[in-house]
Amino acid sequence: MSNTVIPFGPQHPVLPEPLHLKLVMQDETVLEAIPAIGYVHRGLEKLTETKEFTQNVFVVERICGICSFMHAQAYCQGIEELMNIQVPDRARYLRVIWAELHRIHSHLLWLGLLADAFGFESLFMQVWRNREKVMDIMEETAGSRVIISANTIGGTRRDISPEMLVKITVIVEEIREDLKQVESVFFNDYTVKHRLVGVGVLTRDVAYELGAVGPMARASGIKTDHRTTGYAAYGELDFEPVVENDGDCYARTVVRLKEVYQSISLIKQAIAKIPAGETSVPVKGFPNGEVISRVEQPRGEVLYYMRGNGTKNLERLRVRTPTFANIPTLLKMLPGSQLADVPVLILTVDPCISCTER
Amino acid sequence: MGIIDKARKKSPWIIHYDCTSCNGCDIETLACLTPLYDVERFGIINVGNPKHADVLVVTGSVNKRNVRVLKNLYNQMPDPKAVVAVGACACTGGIFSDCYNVYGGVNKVLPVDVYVPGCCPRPEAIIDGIVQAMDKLEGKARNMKHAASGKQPEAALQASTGNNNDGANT
Amino acid sequence: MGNNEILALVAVAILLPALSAALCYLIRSTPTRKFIVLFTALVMFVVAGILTQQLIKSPNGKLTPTMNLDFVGWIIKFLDMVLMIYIIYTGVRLRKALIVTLASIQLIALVIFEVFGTVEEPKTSFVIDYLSLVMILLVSIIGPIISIFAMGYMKEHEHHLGLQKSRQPRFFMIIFVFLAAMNALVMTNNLSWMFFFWEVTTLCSFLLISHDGNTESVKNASRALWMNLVGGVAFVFAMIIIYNTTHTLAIDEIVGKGLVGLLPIALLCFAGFTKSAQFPFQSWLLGAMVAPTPVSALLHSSTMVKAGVYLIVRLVPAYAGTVLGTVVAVVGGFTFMAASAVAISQSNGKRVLAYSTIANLGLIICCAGIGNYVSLAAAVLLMIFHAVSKGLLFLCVGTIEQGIGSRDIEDMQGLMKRMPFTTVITVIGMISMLLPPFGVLITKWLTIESSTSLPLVMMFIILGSAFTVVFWSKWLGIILTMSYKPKHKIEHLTASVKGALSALFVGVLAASILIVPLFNNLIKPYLQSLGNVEDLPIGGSKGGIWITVGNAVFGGFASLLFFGIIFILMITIPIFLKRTKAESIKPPYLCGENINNDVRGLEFYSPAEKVEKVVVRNYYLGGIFGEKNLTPWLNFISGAIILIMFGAVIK
Amino acid sequence: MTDVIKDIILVVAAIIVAPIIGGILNGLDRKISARMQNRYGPPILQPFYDVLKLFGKERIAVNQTQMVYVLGYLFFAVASLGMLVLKQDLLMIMFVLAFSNISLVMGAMSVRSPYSKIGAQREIIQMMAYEPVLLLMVVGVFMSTNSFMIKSVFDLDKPLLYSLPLIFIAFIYVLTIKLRKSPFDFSTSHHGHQELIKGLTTEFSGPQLAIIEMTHWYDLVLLLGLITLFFAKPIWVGILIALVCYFLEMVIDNISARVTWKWMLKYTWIIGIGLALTNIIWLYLKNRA
Amino acid sequence: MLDMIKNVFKNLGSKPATRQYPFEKREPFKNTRGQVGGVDIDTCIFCGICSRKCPSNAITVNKNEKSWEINRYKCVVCGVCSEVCPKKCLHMQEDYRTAATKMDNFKLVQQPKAEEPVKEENSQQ
Amino acid sequence: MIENVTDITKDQLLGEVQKMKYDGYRFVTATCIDNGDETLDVYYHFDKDYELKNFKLKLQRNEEISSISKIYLCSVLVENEMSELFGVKVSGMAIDYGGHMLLADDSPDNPMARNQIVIEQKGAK
Ligand code: NFV
Ligand code: SF4
Ligand code: SF4
Ligand code: SF4
Repeated sequence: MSNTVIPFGPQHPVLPEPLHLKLVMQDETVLEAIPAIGYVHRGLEKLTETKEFTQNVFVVERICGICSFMHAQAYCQGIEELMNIQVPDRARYLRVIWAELHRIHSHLLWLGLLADAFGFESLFMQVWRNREKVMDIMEETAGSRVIISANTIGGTRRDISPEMLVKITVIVEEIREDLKQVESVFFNDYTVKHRLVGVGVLTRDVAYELGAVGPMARASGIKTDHRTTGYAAYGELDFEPVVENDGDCYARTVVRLKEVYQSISLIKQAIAKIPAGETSVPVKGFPNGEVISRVEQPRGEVLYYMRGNGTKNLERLRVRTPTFANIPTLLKMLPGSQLADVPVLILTVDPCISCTER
Repeated sequence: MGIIDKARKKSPWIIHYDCTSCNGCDIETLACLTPLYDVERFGIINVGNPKHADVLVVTGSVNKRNVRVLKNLYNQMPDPKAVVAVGACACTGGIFSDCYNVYGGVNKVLPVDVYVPGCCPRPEAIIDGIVQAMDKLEGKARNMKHAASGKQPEAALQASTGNNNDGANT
Repeated sequence: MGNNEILALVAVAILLPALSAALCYLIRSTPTRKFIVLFTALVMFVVAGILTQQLIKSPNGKLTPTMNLDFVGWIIKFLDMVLMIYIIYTGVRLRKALIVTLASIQLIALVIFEVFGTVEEPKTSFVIDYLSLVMILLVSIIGPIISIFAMGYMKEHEHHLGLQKSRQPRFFMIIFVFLAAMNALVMTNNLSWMFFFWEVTTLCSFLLISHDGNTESVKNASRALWMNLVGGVAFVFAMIIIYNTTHTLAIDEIVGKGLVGLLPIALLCFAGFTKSAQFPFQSWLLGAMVAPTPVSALLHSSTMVKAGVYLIVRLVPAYAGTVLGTVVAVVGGFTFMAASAVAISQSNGKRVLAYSTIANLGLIICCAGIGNYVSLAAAVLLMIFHAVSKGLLFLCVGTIEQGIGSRDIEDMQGLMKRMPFTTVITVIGMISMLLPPFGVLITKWLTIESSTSLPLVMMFIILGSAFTVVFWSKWLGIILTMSYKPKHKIEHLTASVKGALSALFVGVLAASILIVPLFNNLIKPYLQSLGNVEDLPIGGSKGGIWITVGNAVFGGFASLLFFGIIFILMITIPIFLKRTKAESIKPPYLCGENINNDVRGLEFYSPAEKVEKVVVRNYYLGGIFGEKNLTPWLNFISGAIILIMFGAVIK
Repeated sequence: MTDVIKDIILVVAAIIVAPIIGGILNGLDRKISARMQNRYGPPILQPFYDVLKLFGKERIAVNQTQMVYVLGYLFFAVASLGMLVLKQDLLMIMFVLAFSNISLVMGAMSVRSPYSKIGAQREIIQMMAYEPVLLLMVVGVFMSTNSFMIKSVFDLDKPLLYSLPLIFIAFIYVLTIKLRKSPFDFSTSHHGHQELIKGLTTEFSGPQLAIIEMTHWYDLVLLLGLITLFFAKPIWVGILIALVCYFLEMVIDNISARVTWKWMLKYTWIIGIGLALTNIIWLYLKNRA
Repeated sequence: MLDMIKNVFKNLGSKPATRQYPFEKREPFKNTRGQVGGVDIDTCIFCGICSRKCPSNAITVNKNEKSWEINRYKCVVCGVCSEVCPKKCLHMQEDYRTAATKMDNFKLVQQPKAEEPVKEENSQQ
Repeated sequence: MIENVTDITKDQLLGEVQKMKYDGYRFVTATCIDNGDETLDVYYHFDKDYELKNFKLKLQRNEEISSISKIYLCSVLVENEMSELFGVKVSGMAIDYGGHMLLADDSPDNPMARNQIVIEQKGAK
């Protein structure tokens, strides 16, 4: 008996990004799925070797538009460590605020896409309508909607005015209210649960062994969240990683949804605590030496390895993005699933191919 | 034909292909579909299938692997069709134009009709881009009618088999 | 024509095939055999034609040639014993205790009943009424056509098997013996004769299934044998009971009088179930698919299995409206649904056809069980349409198998380009099982409309129809799959194959186009003969079949014109459009990963830039309709229904 | 003869008016759906723009036979609509409607395109799910009117709904499948995106797609016409209720995720057939008594 | 099952959230990086810092020609150029740049001592 | 600076990695650096409770290392990437994309390796 063999992607309406799968199926049960990437590979790591290390902030931001702020953050924090720069406190808090805004925007975006993947158009619309509020905050505070370019080595490029901070508190509160309305749909709706519960189960051990990070890992009961190490201002804020134990798509949805609330609370805490002062310090000299910098992205920890050689160019910049670590879980989850669940499974990884391939 | 021309302007169906976009342009294009911008007001639907689409919205620059995908998609779209390059990457390669795996902007591979600058462009700019593309379609439809009247079926077939679209780097 | 001429006709109809059988076996030269086959075919056509003409002319709708030849009765008794002993011998040779036991029971019962008992044979040995005529027409038209097909097919088949010595003489002998037996079976009015011919067909079936002689075919053949023998045993006991209560073996009397209890009728119906491979006896028919295709076409779909159906329909007056009728309808309906359901999970073309055959036989039996005029009309019409279409389809699958070397449905992709002639015929054959304006659909419509009195049965039929649509359209879709590519033919068919296919193809079309005359000349008289009514609730006119209930006429299957126009439009408009301006051909959508210059879209770039073939298989829904997990349940339920039948009959 | 002429006029009128009504309803659907999603939505005439545009597009195809099936899809749907306005045999209408669908399935299967083929398979499964319910509905109509003719429905003095409440529910359920609304849009994605791209219509484009769209309109009118049957007297009540049902479908569309076809098969059989059969048995016992 | 229904009806009852974009344009936020507005060519000293610091090499400064040129379709609107300009003659504009059917380079040339800068549009490629 | 760096040799690799697995470490990633003098550094990063442990492997160009994907399946991606971008030979990868995971047919070979002149001067018009 031969099996059905079809290409899935790169151009595919449910995949926002080009990912290609060769699906081998029997009826609609996937027997084998081999992912292929490379449609977004640009060679960005090489590009960073030719740019000045200050310019690289803008390059690494464009690794990915969804998590751009935190890329820049990870990069800047690494360089700052390397060059022993003490970032002003206000900048650390600002970084938290923007980072968490990014997390909200990323998670809401994902929730919408997930809804789209299981065919719930109106839910997608609701979530994205909600998300626009975050986008507006970003544009108002940083001057751009998606790639906000707010980071710079030694601090942040812009400050947020106190009035704006108040306004942010109000808006995130609104977002929380709005989200509460769709929350019950994600959590309780029969059809949604039908599509999510028990689909793509990753047990704790498997997830750990495959090196899953971020919400993927947390949904499988692994309590890992790099923010707990206290970089930026996280050490002064109060939060607990959101952990679920079922390891299925439902758990991953729950984790991400709850993380939005967590982010909202973090933003409010940060706004409450933010000290006055400078937002950046001037940078002198060139980086020299090796450093590893890790930051919790919306999709999990990102690892930056940097090696400078005392010139304005870096010798090597290496980015291990969370999706890069999460993609192997697809190899385990897809076989045995149904074709209809393939988009849902792919999306619950929250793949960011442009991050993965750089 | 007049009524069809009018209809054509009111119903641009798009297919969105993400080349090497960093997702920034990508999500902005998607955001156009959502309540705040709601491009369905203009009849714009993201059909996700080249065979149904009128406008190919490309985000991101062309890299060496997806160049064939892009060409295939364009080839499979029925005339009249337009290409909109969204974002600095799609226009010229943007910040990545020097990368080793990047050919450059979409215009290296396909005849681009509308360029939307920015990184990322505002959704408003993307809407403008698609609307402009619709205006261009009108002229294209006229050309198509002229071209078709002389074309032999075999020739048409050949034109479709080879990926011989105009493009610089193939 | 007088009595004797008709008798002579009957004799020709029965003895000529028998004679040809002997000749085929004895004269081993191929040209002669060809001649014999063709000649017999011709004569059988003519005889069937004359019989039809005679019957239509006859005043009471019956031909009852009488004869006074006692010794024919004795010959048949003698042959009966020989047959039984041969079967016992076969059973011994195959070491199948079951066969031996079943045959021995029959033998002993027969000896006691026929030899030692005093059996008064009925005066009229033969009664040919419209029901018989329908069967005669099927046997004598489809039978010879398939024999002609077999000439070409068997040559290729043996070539394929690499036989040294041709076994065709034996093959054609059995085929002709079978045709003779079939003709006799449907014409005779004598229950014990019928039994004899019944068992002859069983034996023929056994011999033909095991024709290729490999272990699998022998195994399946012996399964077919014992299952049919079970029916035979029931038949014998029915016969004995009937004779003991009514002292006659004349079928028309037994049926008409209604004085026999329901038990023997139930036994006969049971025999019919086994012969028609109703659940739980379906497995023998599926096993029978190992036989060469002409055998499947002739015995196992269009004629022999119809013998069981024929018996059940014949008995309708004896049980119509009783509880037995209801149960028969349930059995048939259930089989229809069950077989159609299982067919969904099959990818072997012949097995699909087999299941579809079982299903359609079930539907006919169901109609008989429902037992009103409309349903009986449906039953007889279905017998006709099914025989022609299914005969054709089996031949097509056989031809395709020889052409592409596989009978797997999935291998038939793009057949249109490879075997255009066969494909067109196959497609029409399939459509005739599924779509208007072809007859099978009309009968389905009639059945649903007539089954409203039995909701359960109706649900079976409705579910069954849904399943039918599924497996046919899946198959049809595969065959119609085309990609743009110039034709490349590998089709070379022998004249006999081509001729037979065309003939049956014409038959399929004719049966559907001529549905109104068919109805008015064959079925209407049959229905009238059942109750001597003038006002049938069903009639044929204006190119369609109409049902009357109260004063409402409905149906309006004025189908031919209507659907004809649609079909013509469907086909001509695209051709016209193509003339004016051809469509440009684009490769199919493969998510953008098409291979350059591959207009057909057969391959795509897969991970690591490898080139991979696109394969899309149909769904077989093994998890839901899988043969393995479904069959035990279905067998269990149908077995239970049959037990209930006996329980209800015995009281 | 005047009867025949009247019939012909009626049918022609139906053929012309139906797509207009269908298109407008479709436009309303899109508009209202958009509003439900807090969007502004397209103009109501949008479906007409779409179809007209599609007619003006280049004709491309994967093989040379696709158009045949598309036309079959259209003509059979038109035919069944014609039979409906002529108040013909309901069972036949269902059959013809099924052929129209089969024709589309064949068209989708005739191309070697993975997505359209898988879409076709799913469509077949959908048909397997809803076809029994539709047929049972017809039987229910028969049991309450003693005729398969639609005419007799109009002769009833009580709306059909009184005798077929459960079947009505089952029909509404099935309607969701037939209209390819959200929990059940497996074989094509009407709007929103789906794992099968555009499923069975993936390979149809330009005029072919336009014809398919138009056939959807006919289908829609036909199905709403069938709902009307349940309230045949007075007819405007029926039409009103049909519109309400259509609105209900939009709501359902917007409040549910797409389920899997396995779920659909199971529950359509259990709920749909169960409801319909219960109703029929009830009628059966009532008729007996 | 019906969790969404409240939301749906609420939306149905309320005004759509849609911004009627081409008909009503929104005021851009203050300090938004819409596009590079251009350069006050008379103040520019053609030091080339903006060009060197631009991460995507969108600016070309030619000291001899006294020209300042930007490829707006390459610019990633980061705003660095305006930050580094020593004369603060380069500024960002708040309105975004919309689509165009042709990619034009925007070039400014300082006239020897004239007051009016000449604006030239010449097509790329 | 990077803490917890252990220098290992090629032969120790599998054993050490196996030990990490026993100790319950998570494989984070590997980093390859071309030193430009025909040697490569390969770091293997492992993590447990936010503590990184790194192995540093010094390689000559053209030296072959064995894949650790038998131990940590998730290393296939990064190993493929190393072999594509740097030309490190890795033997026994669980899934071998044969140099076409990220790169297409006409991309430069091993673009990250220093002996390649890869930055194509284009785009800057
Ligand atoms: N780094 C990074 Fe990512 C990834 N993967 C993050 O959350 O989005 Ni594009
Ligand atoms: S133009 Fe900017 S936002 Fe758009 S894809 Fe390129 S880098 Fe990303
Ligand atoms: S940095 Fe300012 S002054 Fe220098 S060239 Fe640029 S615009 Fe002119
Ligand atoms: S805004 Fe940034 S990218 Fe644009 S010209 Fe200025 S520095 Fe270059």
